[in-house]
Amino acid sequence: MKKVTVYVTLKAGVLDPQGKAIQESLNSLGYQEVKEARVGKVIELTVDDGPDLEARVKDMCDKLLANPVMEDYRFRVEEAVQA
Amino acid sequence: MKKVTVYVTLKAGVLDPQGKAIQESLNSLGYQEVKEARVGKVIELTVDDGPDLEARVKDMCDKLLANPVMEDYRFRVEEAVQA
Amino acid sequence: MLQTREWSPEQIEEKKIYQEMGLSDQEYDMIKNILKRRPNFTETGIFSVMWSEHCSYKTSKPLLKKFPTKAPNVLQGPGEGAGIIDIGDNQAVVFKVESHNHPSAVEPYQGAATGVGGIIRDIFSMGARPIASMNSLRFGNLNTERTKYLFTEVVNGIAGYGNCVGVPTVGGEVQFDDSYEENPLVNAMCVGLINHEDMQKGVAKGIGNTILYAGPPTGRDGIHGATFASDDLGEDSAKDRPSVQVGDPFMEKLIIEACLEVIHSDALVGMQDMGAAGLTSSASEMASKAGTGMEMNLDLVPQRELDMTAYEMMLSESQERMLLCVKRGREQGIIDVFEKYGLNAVPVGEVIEEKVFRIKHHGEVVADIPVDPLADDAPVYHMPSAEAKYFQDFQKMENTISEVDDHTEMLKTLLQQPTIASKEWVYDQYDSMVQTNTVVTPGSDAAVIRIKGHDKALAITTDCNSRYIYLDPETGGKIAVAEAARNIVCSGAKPLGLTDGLNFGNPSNPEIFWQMEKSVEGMTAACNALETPVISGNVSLYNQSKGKSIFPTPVVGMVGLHESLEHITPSFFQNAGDIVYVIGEAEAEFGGSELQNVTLGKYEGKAPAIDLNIEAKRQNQLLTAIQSGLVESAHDLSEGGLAVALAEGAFGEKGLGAEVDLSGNRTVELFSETQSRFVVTINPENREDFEKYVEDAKAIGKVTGNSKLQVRVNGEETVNEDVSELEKLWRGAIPCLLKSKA
Amino acid sequence: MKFAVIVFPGSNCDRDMYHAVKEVMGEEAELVWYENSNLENYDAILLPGGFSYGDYLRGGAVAATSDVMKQVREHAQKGKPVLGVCNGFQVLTESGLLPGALMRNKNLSFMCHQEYLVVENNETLFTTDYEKEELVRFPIAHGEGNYFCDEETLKKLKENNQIVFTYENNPNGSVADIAGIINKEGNVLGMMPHPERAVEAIMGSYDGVKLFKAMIKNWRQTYVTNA
Ligand SMILES: Nc1ncnc2c1ncn2[C@@H]1O[C@H](COP(=O)(O)OP(=O)(O)O)[C@@H](O)[C@H]1O
Ligand SMILES: [Mg+2]
Repeated sequence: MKKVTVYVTLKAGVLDPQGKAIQESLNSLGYQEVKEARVGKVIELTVDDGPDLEARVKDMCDKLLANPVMEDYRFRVEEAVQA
Repeated sequence: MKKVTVYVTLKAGVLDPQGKAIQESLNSLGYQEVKEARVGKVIELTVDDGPDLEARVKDMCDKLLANPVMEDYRFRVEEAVQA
Repeated sequence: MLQTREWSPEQIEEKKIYQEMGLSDQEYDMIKNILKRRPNFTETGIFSVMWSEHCSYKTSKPLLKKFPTKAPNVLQGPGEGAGIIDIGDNQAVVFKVESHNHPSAVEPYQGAATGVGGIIRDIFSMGARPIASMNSLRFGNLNTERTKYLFTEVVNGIAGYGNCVGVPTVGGEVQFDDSYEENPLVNAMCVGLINHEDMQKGVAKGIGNTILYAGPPTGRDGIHGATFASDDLGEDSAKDRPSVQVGDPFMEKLIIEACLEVIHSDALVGMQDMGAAGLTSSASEMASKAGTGMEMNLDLVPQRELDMTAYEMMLSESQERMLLCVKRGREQGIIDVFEKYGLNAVPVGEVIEEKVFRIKHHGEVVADIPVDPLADDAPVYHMPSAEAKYFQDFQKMENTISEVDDHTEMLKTLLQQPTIASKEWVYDQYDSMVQTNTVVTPGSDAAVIRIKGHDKALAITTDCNSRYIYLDPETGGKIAVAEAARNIVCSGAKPLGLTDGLNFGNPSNPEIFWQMEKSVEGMTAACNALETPVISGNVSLYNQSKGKSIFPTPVVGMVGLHESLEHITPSFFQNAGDIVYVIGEAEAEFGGSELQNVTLGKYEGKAPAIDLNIEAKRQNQLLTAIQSGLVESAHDLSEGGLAVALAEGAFGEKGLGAEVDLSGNRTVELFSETQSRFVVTINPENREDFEKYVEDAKAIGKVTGNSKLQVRVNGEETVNEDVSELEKLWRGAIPCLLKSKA
Repeated sequence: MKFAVIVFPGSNCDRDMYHAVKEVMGEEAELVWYENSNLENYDAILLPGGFSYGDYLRGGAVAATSDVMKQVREHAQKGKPVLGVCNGFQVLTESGLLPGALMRNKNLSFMCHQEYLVVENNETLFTTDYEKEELVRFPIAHGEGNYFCDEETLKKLKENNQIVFTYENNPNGSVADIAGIINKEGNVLGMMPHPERAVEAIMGSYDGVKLFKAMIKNWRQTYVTNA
């Protein structure tokens, strides 16, 4: 069993209205030090190990988990901790 | 300048319909090895450095970025890379 | 990616860089003539977007001239952000349709969302409060993962944007056909309500007045969007992707409120949204309409990204931005209103006497272009037109009747065709009720929006059966307008006028141009016969991929007026015991019908015929009957014919059914798509009066309380099924197709 | 009775709420912009639906941190009525005035249609005009209406009779079919369905009238008749 953590973030230059709203809200709560906020997704997969795991995860990202038009992704594979 | 990455995930035990939908889609695309998927948020903050940075980020999470009823969070602070 | 490296004027000419931007050799020469020199990179970009089909209508203009656009109640015809029609009590209705096809093919969620945002801006920039949205969608058949993805994401995008801005999405249409597989159509319509004195124009009048930029900063979003929308969707469209615009409905909501507050200030001279071609088109059009010039300093334009060039800023299609012309010295009052909503409004230029569009950046003049040639004198092309070969073949075909063994089974099959099936899966995702005016929510012939404080309401619909238009563009064009009017009339309203979204293939193909020409002629004839002027519209060409053109799809968005709330008429049966009438006789007309598609798997032959005089007569008579309080329910016959119309009449919360006797050919009686027909239910008490008003009405049976649909033809039982069973199939079809694996 | 309808940036049912209390119920009402407001002179506070701050991050999360919510809290502490509908309910849970949280609908889609609700508690100042277990029809229109709380909180909600409305056919996955809950003190009600959209027959339902009527009647009894 592996745990795969996929990080999906907006490409540079793509408008992130959500991030902007969060930044402004943090500023108005008194956290003036926050200059920018950008929001992405983390997707944690629990996956049966197998050959080509990395290549298959890459495929999953390209096909489903990230939107290539607007998003970049990266991922990390580790041993799944038994619950 | 620091880059703070905040990870907000659903508490264990809280149902994650979005994660479930992703798992099912991956399975039906042929990725049978995926046994579970859970979706969370990554919030990347660009922050002016200052004393108590960590404490202040923790405050931000408690006050706004995560909802303690259903979410957990953790964060990481690093040097911001100059663009 | 388009080169954003700045070529010199000489290089632009030598290397024909202008071609990459979509300008022809001849157009480039015209530009040199206008400027009396070579255009620089920024200027070439400005011309290329302004002269794109999307902004200039260079190939469709000669056709658009044919539409009737005037009537005593038309306060604003084509030419502004949206058209306006008087509805009495010092009020008027404002509406327009806009396409967002190509952006939606590339990024369906954002493409559809920004389409909704754009058309809403067109409405409130006229000074009107947006009160309802509609959407007209076309996709391939729901049997590929890609099509399901496009469909799902487009609907999500419309919902995501429309729900957040608080404009109810009250209806629309979705049809599925192979020809749209790679090139879905996403047309959005918005309707606004205005008091006469609040009408705004997009003009930059008054020499020395200030030009204010309002809204979020400019980024590199959608650069060359307008040119892109005017080009074939090729294999390599994917690489245009980083230019995708992202919508921020929250921002739009704030802009709406700020703009609707600002219109009450006498400091405001004119206002226009930055739509296609952003700053370039809004600024040059505002100057052109006012007969003035404009000077703008790009250093003052709020910017989201670093080191943006003049070219990028002028062509950016960042969303939710407005351009205002404000009296000099009165800026602060306007700026304060925007600030209340947390929005930026900054002076970026002024109105000048010299009729030029002059742009400065970093202290240099980076563009200096005469206004009128840019905005109004775009080249106009009279494209060659040729009657399509397929049409000639179809016209030679005889009308035939498909073999149907089991008419109940066929009815079930038809009810599950995605084009006929319930669209609840779509509209349940739209907030159709916000603003608490939606008296008739999605699912009926037309949506009905009451007007608070008055005994009146508006009916709204979008329609276009592109199969008929493909078979016979002229007849199909007539039908599209007539069908929209039928829907308005069934709801109890008088049609006021329409907006059109002309979606076609590549106009340089003479057969495609012929389709455009003929459908516009057909629509024009129907507009004249039904007295519905065209007050606004949009053109989207080059809708094709891999060389295959879409079915010609001139979407009609029509608005009607209920002169009293009492006239609002449901499309569902109301009471057991009411008499069921059908208006008009069925002929053996199956060209382009749903039955033809089911039995043959293609569309061919002649489109159903339409006689506009009969159409007008029936509509007028039915409306009079409704206004006289004689009608319990009314529904027009469309795809699937009488059988489908009867079934749909029985769907509803009342648990009713119908028992009907017909005579003639069973298949024709049940499934023919002969035009100008209606199913109407009448309280038996009103029988005589109704028959006096509506000449062509024939009683065929009655509404029953037993929730069964029973049809006898020539005395023989032909359909007998529980309404709940039919309804289950009809409701379940689209969710089921979406779930099933391709 | 004087109502304040709080308008946050992005509220979009504010005018509907105003229309319901002012034009349909005939009471005094004002739209109150969230900034620089003073709520002291209002008898009841209405938090309308919509997408405050775009519902970015989580529905109601940003609005919950605004200054005006401090005043809403004070108002509530005085025992005066507060009603949060849809986004207003989200603001109430996010600000801790009501327990639990509203998550994305189970099917992940926004949904808008009429739903039947069961009146579980007709003893609150908002519901005395309903029968217990009366079936009422209100529109819903939300993407994040899936009420969530932990077991312990649910137990307390039940013990204190804080569950006011439940769905007859749970559309969104809410715990225990919850459509609306009240605070322990009984003066802060949050609900996802829209009573303000159900106050005129022409709009398809007027079951919401009783809710506003009860608020008005109960307020008069406490503050006018007994004063
Ligand atoms: N097919 C059409 N029929 C009638 N009017 C049209 C049509 N297409 C465009 N127009 C009118 O031309 C004007 C310019 O349209 P358009 O460029 O789409 O507006 P915008 O600049 O707001 O995007 C509008 O008034 C529009 O109503
Ligand atoms: Mg416009």
